[in-house]
This record gives sequence, structure tokens and C-alpha cells, in this order.
Amino acid sequence: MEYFYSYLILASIFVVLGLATNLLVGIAGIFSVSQAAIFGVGAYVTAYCLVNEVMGFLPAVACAAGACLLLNIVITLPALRVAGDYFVVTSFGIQLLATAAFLNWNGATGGASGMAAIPPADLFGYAIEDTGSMLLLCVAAMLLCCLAFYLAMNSPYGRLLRAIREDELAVAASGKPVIPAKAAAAALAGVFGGVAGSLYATFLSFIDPSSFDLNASVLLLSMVVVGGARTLAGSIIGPFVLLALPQVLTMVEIPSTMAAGVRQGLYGALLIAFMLFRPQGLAGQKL
Amino acid sequence: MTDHHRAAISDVAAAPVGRRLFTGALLAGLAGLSRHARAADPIRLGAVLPLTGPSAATGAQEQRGLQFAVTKFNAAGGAGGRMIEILYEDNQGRPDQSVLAFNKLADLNKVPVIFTGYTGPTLAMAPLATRKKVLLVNGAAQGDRLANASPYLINTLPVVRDEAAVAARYLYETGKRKAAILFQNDAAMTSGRDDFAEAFTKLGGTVIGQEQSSFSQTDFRPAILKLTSLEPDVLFVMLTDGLGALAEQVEQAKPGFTIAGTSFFADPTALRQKGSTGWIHTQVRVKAPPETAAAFKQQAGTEMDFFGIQYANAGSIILRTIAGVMTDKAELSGEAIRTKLFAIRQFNEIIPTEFKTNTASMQIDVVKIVDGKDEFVKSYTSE
Amino acid sequence: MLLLQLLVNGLVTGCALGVVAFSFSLVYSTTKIFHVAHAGVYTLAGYLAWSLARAGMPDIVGLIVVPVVCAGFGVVIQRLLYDPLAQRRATHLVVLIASLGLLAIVQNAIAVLWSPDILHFDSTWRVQTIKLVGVTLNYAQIATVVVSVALYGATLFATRHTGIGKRIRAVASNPFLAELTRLHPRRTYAMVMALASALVAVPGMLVGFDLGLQPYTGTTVLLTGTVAVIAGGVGSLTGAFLVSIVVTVLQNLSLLVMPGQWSVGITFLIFVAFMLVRPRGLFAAA
Amino acid sequence: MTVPFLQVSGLNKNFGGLQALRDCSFAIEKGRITCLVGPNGAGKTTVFNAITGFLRPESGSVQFQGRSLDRLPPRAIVRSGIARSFQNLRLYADMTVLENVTSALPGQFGEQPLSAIFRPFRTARAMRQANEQAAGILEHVGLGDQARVWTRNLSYGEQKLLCIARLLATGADLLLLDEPTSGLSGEALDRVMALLRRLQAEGKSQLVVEHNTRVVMAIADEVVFLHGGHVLAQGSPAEITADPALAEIYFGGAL
Repeated sequence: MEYFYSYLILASIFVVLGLATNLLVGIAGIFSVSQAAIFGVGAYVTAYCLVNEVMGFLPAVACAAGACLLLNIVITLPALRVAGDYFVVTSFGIQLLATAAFLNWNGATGGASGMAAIPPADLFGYAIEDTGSMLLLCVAAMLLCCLAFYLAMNSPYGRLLRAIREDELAVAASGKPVIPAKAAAAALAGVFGGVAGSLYATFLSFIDPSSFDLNASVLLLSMVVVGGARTLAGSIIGPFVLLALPQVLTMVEIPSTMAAGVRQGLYGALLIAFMLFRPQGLAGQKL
Repeated sequence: MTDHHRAAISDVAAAPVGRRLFTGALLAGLAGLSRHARAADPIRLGAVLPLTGPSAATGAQEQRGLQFAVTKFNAAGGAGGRMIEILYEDNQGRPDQSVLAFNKLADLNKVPVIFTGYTGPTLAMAPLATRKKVLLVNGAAQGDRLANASPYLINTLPVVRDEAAVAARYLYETGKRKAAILFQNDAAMTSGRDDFAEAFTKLGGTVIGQEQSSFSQTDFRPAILKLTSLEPDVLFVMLTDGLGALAEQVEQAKPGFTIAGTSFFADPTALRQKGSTGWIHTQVRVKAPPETAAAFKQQAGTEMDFFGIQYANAGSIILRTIAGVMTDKAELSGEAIRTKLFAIRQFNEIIPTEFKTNTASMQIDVVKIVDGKDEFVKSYTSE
Repeated sequence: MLLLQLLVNGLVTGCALGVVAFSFSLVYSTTKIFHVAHAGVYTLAGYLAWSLARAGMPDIVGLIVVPVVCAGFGVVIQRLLYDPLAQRRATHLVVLIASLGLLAIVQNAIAVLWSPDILHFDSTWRVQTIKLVGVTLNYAQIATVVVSVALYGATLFATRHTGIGKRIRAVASNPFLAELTRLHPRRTYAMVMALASALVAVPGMLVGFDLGLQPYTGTTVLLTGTVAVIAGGVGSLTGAFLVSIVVTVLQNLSLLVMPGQWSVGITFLIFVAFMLVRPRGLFAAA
Repeated sequence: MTVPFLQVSGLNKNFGGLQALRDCSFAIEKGRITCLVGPNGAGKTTVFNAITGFLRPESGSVQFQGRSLDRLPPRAIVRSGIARSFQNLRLYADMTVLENVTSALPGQFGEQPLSAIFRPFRTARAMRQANEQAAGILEHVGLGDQARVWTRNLSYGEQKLLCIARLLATGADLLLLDEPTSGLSGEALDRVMALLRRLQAEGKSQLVVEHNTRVVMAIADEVVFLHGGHVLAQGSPAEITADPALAEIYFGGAL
């Protein structure tokens, strides 16, 4: 059963990340490929606080969320000045920069060796050590984040963000704030990323830079694409499907030496197939 | 996998990509939960290796080595008539995927033993191994923190500290006083750098500079140039990847210092290069007996290299232990295999290996590469 | 002396990167596609050349044949992926994701069909060295510089003075008008993809001769290349080529003052800062 | 002497050597429809951009009801009571007709994420109110039964009306309309013209860029003739059309 639990835990964590990515990329139209970096900052801040016994779990989550909120605003700032594809490259750059920092800032991140023996999460003195309770915590966090996402998107704010994606100039001409709205989207996505990072670090009890690299950012993007952009359902379905996919594909019998490459290749083919034949993903709107 | 499952899955695989694939595949995955091992079934063991991603090269070598040991063991009749089957899982070299794969193998497939490698993923799985009493066998990672990560973690290769200490000792004994270090930025190689620097300094030498390469990098020229300008007596190299390229580039730069390293130097692509002549390295016994190497080449289609040998050795050790457990008619659990392993203690499979702790001790030789062959220089024993 | 050797090293790497950058720029400025899969073509070229060499052909055969094959591959990408996407009115984002998907397919196909290991060419000409004013270079490096600069010159000439070049520039500046004037933008796109893919095949092979081949390294090369494209000003071949060289030379020289592990990170940090100050690049056309 | 409703004085703007506005000055009065005419490239849209803060002129100033608008961002200018439309409409095609209007209503509760997340009921109430208000505006421009339709499915004439509805939603007193009738004919044209007159009767002042002389004659109280970024003449429609020199510039297109 624990296998299924751990799958559900990771999937719920990635749903929270999927919400962040969907908010920026799908809804606000800010094509950020550096959300894994934010996720990593959340994880490292939490790990640092807990390993060095600076504070307890909940304050650490708050710290991580706060740090990610500020940082995400800063790294999204170029999007306010630089348009479209230029920002994509800037965003790729930020992701590579973050990876370099995770790898080389040994004092804070443990460098390539990562940080081990991260204590489990605890709520009001009750340590969450077994997988079952961790699952409850993660699902609860996921539901809260989904609720926040739903409320924000079905409000005048959500409508404002959609309008900004469609036509920034028209929004400005209607006397609405464009830059503060975008910055707020980045902030909200940052909070999601920070919370997800905290849960991830305490669940695995070990983190290293490989979980927060460019590939992870691309994986996040794929989750949103496959699940479906711009909708809550899409943000939830995507992570569940993509995390299950490699596990399911191992059951297809391919010569073992080739299996892995074939699997990863299939995964790329899937992206292309979706883009060609179903750009709205499984349950989203057309990108 | 029963025929029914196989049919279901191939149907799904043939279906057009879309919603159907995922729901179908998910259902098939859930159906798998209900499967149980039967007595006539083969004994299933797990392996969590980086089969894709940047470390895939190493992962493929490890897989070949492990599969070689299993094929050989099965050909010889298996364990009490039961065949061994390895279920390979890909972790892409990432800790989170490793945890998922570990839980899958432990919960769904009920394997008593899981083979793995790489320091980060192994450290992530170690607490799970302790909790679930599944024996985690690390065949190649050498990060120092692995030594005490879990009682259920068996390292069939000495951690890097042992080799680095021997290298430092030998180099100091042969009059080297100024060392520069070139290392790959990953967990094991950075520990190796620290271990060597500590041992060498303690002996009275100085480390005058170090440069880092990233994994899968093959352009070492800037690093070599910079370190050369410091005029060291010796360049200590901690790389698992790209040694062939390093050999080529060193050959072209013709620096005046010795190049030294650890077991990872036994890399066929490096040995083929003229530039590797004169390199000195420590070596846990990585030479397979010639007939083993020939059999491997025939089976796998490639040379038996460092990781191939290590995983063939790790596999043989565990299979031998499992055979022992079966002879005892004990239940085949991770705990039983662990107990039996320490009871046997001394293994003479492909490489002579002894388990005083959960990390193997092996004899460590210092050798010199001459025209792609190792020339024995001196022998030490790891602690 | 160290300084000079590092400088020359950076120059060599930069020339190869420059070809990657300006060929990407050609695609990007004409078709507006952020063609990430360009990195896949770059990688594939090296492996094709390796196979030809294994089959007993001299390396020069690969240098001539492989760009032709890659040109064909480029056309196939355009016809089977980008054209259908355009017909479906896919947004930039959709095309970019599809391109990332293609990159994953190519890289993993290489790992399956060849090997995930590092492969080296067997030929020996490439590692022979000569010493010029205290700087050691091997023949593969010299070939890299000579061929890259030649390709740059030839491409610059072709885009300015040939019919095809003018057509490409016309389509790049206004595809809608070009359609009206029967310049056949789609045919031109295919031509640009062919040309760019043939171009990028060359550094793919030359770097392979010098440093060996790996399935997954193309991504970082391409990203550094796109930095050069944008910093140099989109649409400017010269900007892309020169900034590539400047970037790699600075990366090499930065070793004199700081450890090498930061150089990639610093490169992108400078780029991000640069984008904030000068969002349109150095050599951008007005 | 009373202060003019909108006073544009001495605007200059240069685009890479091209003088788009050259000492451009004119005034318009409250409650009137003023048409801005002139040949292509005369700088009509540039004037709009300068008034609404989308463009910063090198010199000159704009006064609205006695207050200077210089250096104010577009947002502040909309709040002070001037809203503009665009020649290429810039509607939100993937949103409903109603949403196009609600998103222009000023000062809504729940326009930042915090209030939307933590005060969901108040936000829902505000949205209901906004929807009612927007439905009223749509009714007013004659799109009442199209509120739930996707904007991209509207006819061109309906899209033009929606643009005006969106301007009305901002609550501005002065509407700057950039070619509200271009591309329209027959009934659709009549609908827009009727709407503009109706709005005037309700007290909305308008500055309209218009090419169609028939429309200008029908709706304009005042005409401003722009050429080469400079105001050549201002007067009643009859005066302007009577001047053969202006007609030569306009129809001859000569410079």
C-alpha cells in the first residue's frame, strides 16, 4: 500500500506545483520555465530550517512560502519588461542559475551531496512520520491550495488575469493595474511552490539539486500541458497521469537495455501528440 | 505477469494516444496490485538504476553487470531450482523517482533485495530500507555518508575515503608534495576530493588548487590549463565520466605532472587513449578473470568495464547469499539475507570481498597504466 | 601564457557555438519558432558522422554527407511538425512544447540506437597538435575555427546577395505580405530549416571530433546559443556569432578570477541583468 | 473665459526622424461630438495615444477639466474620466461578451488575490453586482441577448458595439473612439451612429476618429482637421467640407 501512498503524496505535491505553473503559464500568460527553481528554494529553506533546528515545521513552511513569494516576484520581473520568447530564454537562464546555486553554495545547500536526514513534518507537536499521515497532510495541503486557486480564478482577479493574457494594452486602457496583477500571480505561484517544496523535503527526508533542475521545470510544464491548461481539473489530472506513466510503461515489455530510452522517447512523442491533436490537454482549454 | 495482464496492457499500448491510454493504463496498474507471488514463480529482486537521463551511461553498464551475474547464476541451476529475475526500475538518477520505485518494488513486488547506485538516490532510499527491512545493495556509489546510512544498506565497494587515503599515502611516499585536484561535482566525487585533501594535508602535502567539472562534461581544457599554471607535482582526478576525453586532452597539453586517481580510472574509453599511459590509480580489484570478461563481452556485446564488474560482483554476492538462505530453508526476507551475508562474510565471487561492516573491505592496489594495461605497483588493505 | 591559451580556447568553442547560434537565429527570425529541437539535430549530426567513420569512411565524408542528411531531417521536422501546428493555429507556447517533445525523442533515440556512453572517433588526425606562439591547438580545433568562420561568411553572403537569401529576409520581415506576393512562406520555411539544420550539423561533428559525443549535452549548448542570439539582437547573424565568441571567451577567462563551477551561472546572471537594461539586444535592427 | 473640457496644446512627437505630431493644439467642449479627420498618417491615433498616456510626447501638454494629464499613467487617466477604444478593437476574444464589459468596471472588490481568497462571499456578491451592471450596459448598446456568447463569435458590427460598451463600463465622461464605424455599412452603421448620438444626449462627450464624410456630417458638432501632425483647421462640419484646400489634401492625399 505504501507504494500507492507515496505515489499519491508525490502527485499531490506536484498538483500544488501544477497550480503554480498553470497560474503563471496558462492563466497569466507568463511563460516561466523556472518554477522548479522556486520549488527547490522552498525545499531547501525548509530543509535548512529543520536540519539546523532553527524553527519548527509550520514556521519553516511559512518561511519557505515567504521566501518563494518574494523570489518569484523578482524572477518574474523581467516578464514585465521583456516580452514573449525573450522571457523564455531569461527564464531558462534563471533556472540554470538556480541549479548552479544549489550545486555550489555548499554552506547552505550541501552542494551536490544534497541535504540528508531532514526531520519529518510535525503539526502542533505531533510528528508525521508514517506514510499514511503524511498522505493526509499532503492531500489537505493540496485541497487548500486548490480551493485558493479556485477562489482566486473565479473572482474579478481571475478575470483580470485572463484579460491581461488576452490583451495587456486593452486592460491598461480600461484603467486596470497590469503590473501589480502579474506580480500578484507570481507571488501566489511562489507561495504554492514554497509549500510544495516544504512537503517534498520533509516527505523524502533527502533533497539534492537533481530534483530542481531544468528537466523538472520541463516536467512541470508537461504536466500542465497534458492535464490541460487554465483549469483546476487540468492542474490536478496532469501530475497524476504523468507520475503514473513511467510506472505503467515499465509493464510494457521492451528489451531491458532499451526500455528506458524508449520510455523517455515515448514521453516526448506524447507531448508532440498532445500539441498536435489535443492542445487543450485532457481537461483544459486550448493553449 | 500473467497473460491476462499482458493482453490488457498491449491493448492499451496499441490504443490511440489520448484519454483512453491513461485511464486504461492506470487501471492496468491498479490491477497489478492484486498480483501475488506463487511458489513456482521465480525469485524476484529489484534494481533501481539511472536508466535514462544524464547518468544513463553508467546505469546501462550497471544493468549489464547485474544481468550478467543473474544469467550466469540461473544457467547454473538458480537457487534451489528457482530462477532469479530482476525487476529494473528507472530513477533517472533522481531521489524522488528512487523513492517511488523503491516503494513500488517493496510493496507491489515484495522484493527482499534492491540493487542501486549513486549516492543521492541511495541516501534517499536508505531510511525506507531500514523501515521495511529490505536489503539495499549499493554496488558503485562511494559517498562517505553511505557508510552509516542504514543497517540495511550494504555497500559492496569500499567508500571513497579508503581509496583516497591510499592514493594520498602512495603519492606522498613517492615524493609528491604539491597536489591539484580536478573533480566532478557530485556527491561521491566531492567526498573523494575532501578525503584526499584531508589525507594528503595530514601527511604533510599541500593542495594548491582545485577545479570542478560538471557531470557529462567533456571539455576539461580550461581546468587543465588553470591547474597546470599552478605547477603541481600531481593532479588528483575524481571523475566518473569523460575520462577518455580527459586522456585525449592531457595528451595534447603534455603537462609535466603525474596524474593520479581511483578505481574509476579503469574505464575502457580512457585506457584506449595513448594519453592515459603513466596515470597512477588506486584500484579495488576491478579485473575480472579473463574467462568471465570474455563471457560478459559475448553476452552484453561490450567490454566489461568498472561498473559492469562491480554490479556483476554485487549481484553474485547477493545471489550466493540467497542460495545460502534457501539451503537453510529459511524465509527469503531482507532480514534473513542480511544475516546470512554477515554469516558468510568472506566472498570470493568475481572480486574477493569481505564484510566486516556493511561496507566491503577489499584489497586496494596501486597500479600504473601503461599502453592501456595496468602494471601493479603496490598493495594496501582498506580499513 | 595561460591567459592567451584560455583566450584561444574560448575562441575555438565560441566559433562552434556561433554557428549553432546563428543557424538558430535564422530559423527563429524567419519562422518565429523557438526551435529547441535544433539541439537534437546538432547532436544527431555527430552520431551520424561517427557511424560513417565506423563504417570505414574517412571523416571528411561525414563532414560532407551528414549536413545533407540533416538538411533533409530539418525539412521533415518542418513538414511533419511545424507546418501542421501552424495550420492548427498553434500558439508560440504550443509550438515550443512540441519542439521540446521532439528534442526528447531525438536524444533518447540516440541513446537507444547508439549508446548513452561517451563515444570517441577512432581517427587520429584530430588529436594531432601544433604549437603556435605558445598556444597548443589540435587539428580538430583548427578545423572548427576555419570551417565555422567560413560558414559564417558564406551564410552572411548568401542572405545578402542571393535570391534565396532575399526571399528569406522578405518572409522574415512580413510573412503575410510575402504570402500575398507569392513568395510561398511555407516553402521558404522549409528551406530555412534545411539550411539551418545543415549548418548546425557542422559544429555538431566538429565538436564531436574534438571532445567526443554524448546524447544529452546539446541542450546547454543551444541555450547558451540562444543567449547569444538574443543578446546579439534577433535577426543579426553577426550579433549571434560575435556574442557567442564573447560569451565563451569570457567564460574561459573568468577561470582566472573565480572557480569554474560558477561560470555558466554567472553567464546567465549577466544575461538576465542585460535583458532588464537592454531588452532588445546589442545589434538589434531598428 | 471658461476652461475648455479638453485642451491639447503644442504636442510634439518624433518617431525616429518622422515628425508624427508637430505643435498639435486643439480644444473640445463638453457634451459635444468632435470628429478628428485627416489623411492616413496624419497622426490621429498618435493624438489618442498622447492624450491617454500610452505615449509620452516630447513637449506640449494635455489638460482635462482644468487638470493636467501630463506624465500620468494610462490607469490614472482612465480614472480621471477619459477612456479610449482601439482601431483594431482589442477585445478579449476568448472571454464572454459579459466578461469583456465586467472587466472594465472600476473599483471592484476581489480584484486582488488576497481579498478574492479570504473574502469569497463578499467577492461573489461583488461579482453578481458587476454582472448586473454590465448586463445593463449591454442592454443599452443593444447586445443584451448576447451576454453569454463568446466574443469571437460576434459579428463585426456587434464587436464594434461591444467596444463602446466596454468604454461605457469605465464610467468615463469623455470617450475617445478610434474609427468606430470603419468596415461597417447598412444597418450596422446606422446602429453605431444612433448609439453615439444617444450617448451624446446622455451627456457623454466624444472625440471620434472618422474617415467616412457622410458619418462626419451626420454626427459631428465640430471637426478638427489634422495633417502632418498639425491641426490645419477646426470648425463646424460644413465649414471644413466647404474648404477646397482641405478637400484637396484629404482626397488628393498629396503632401
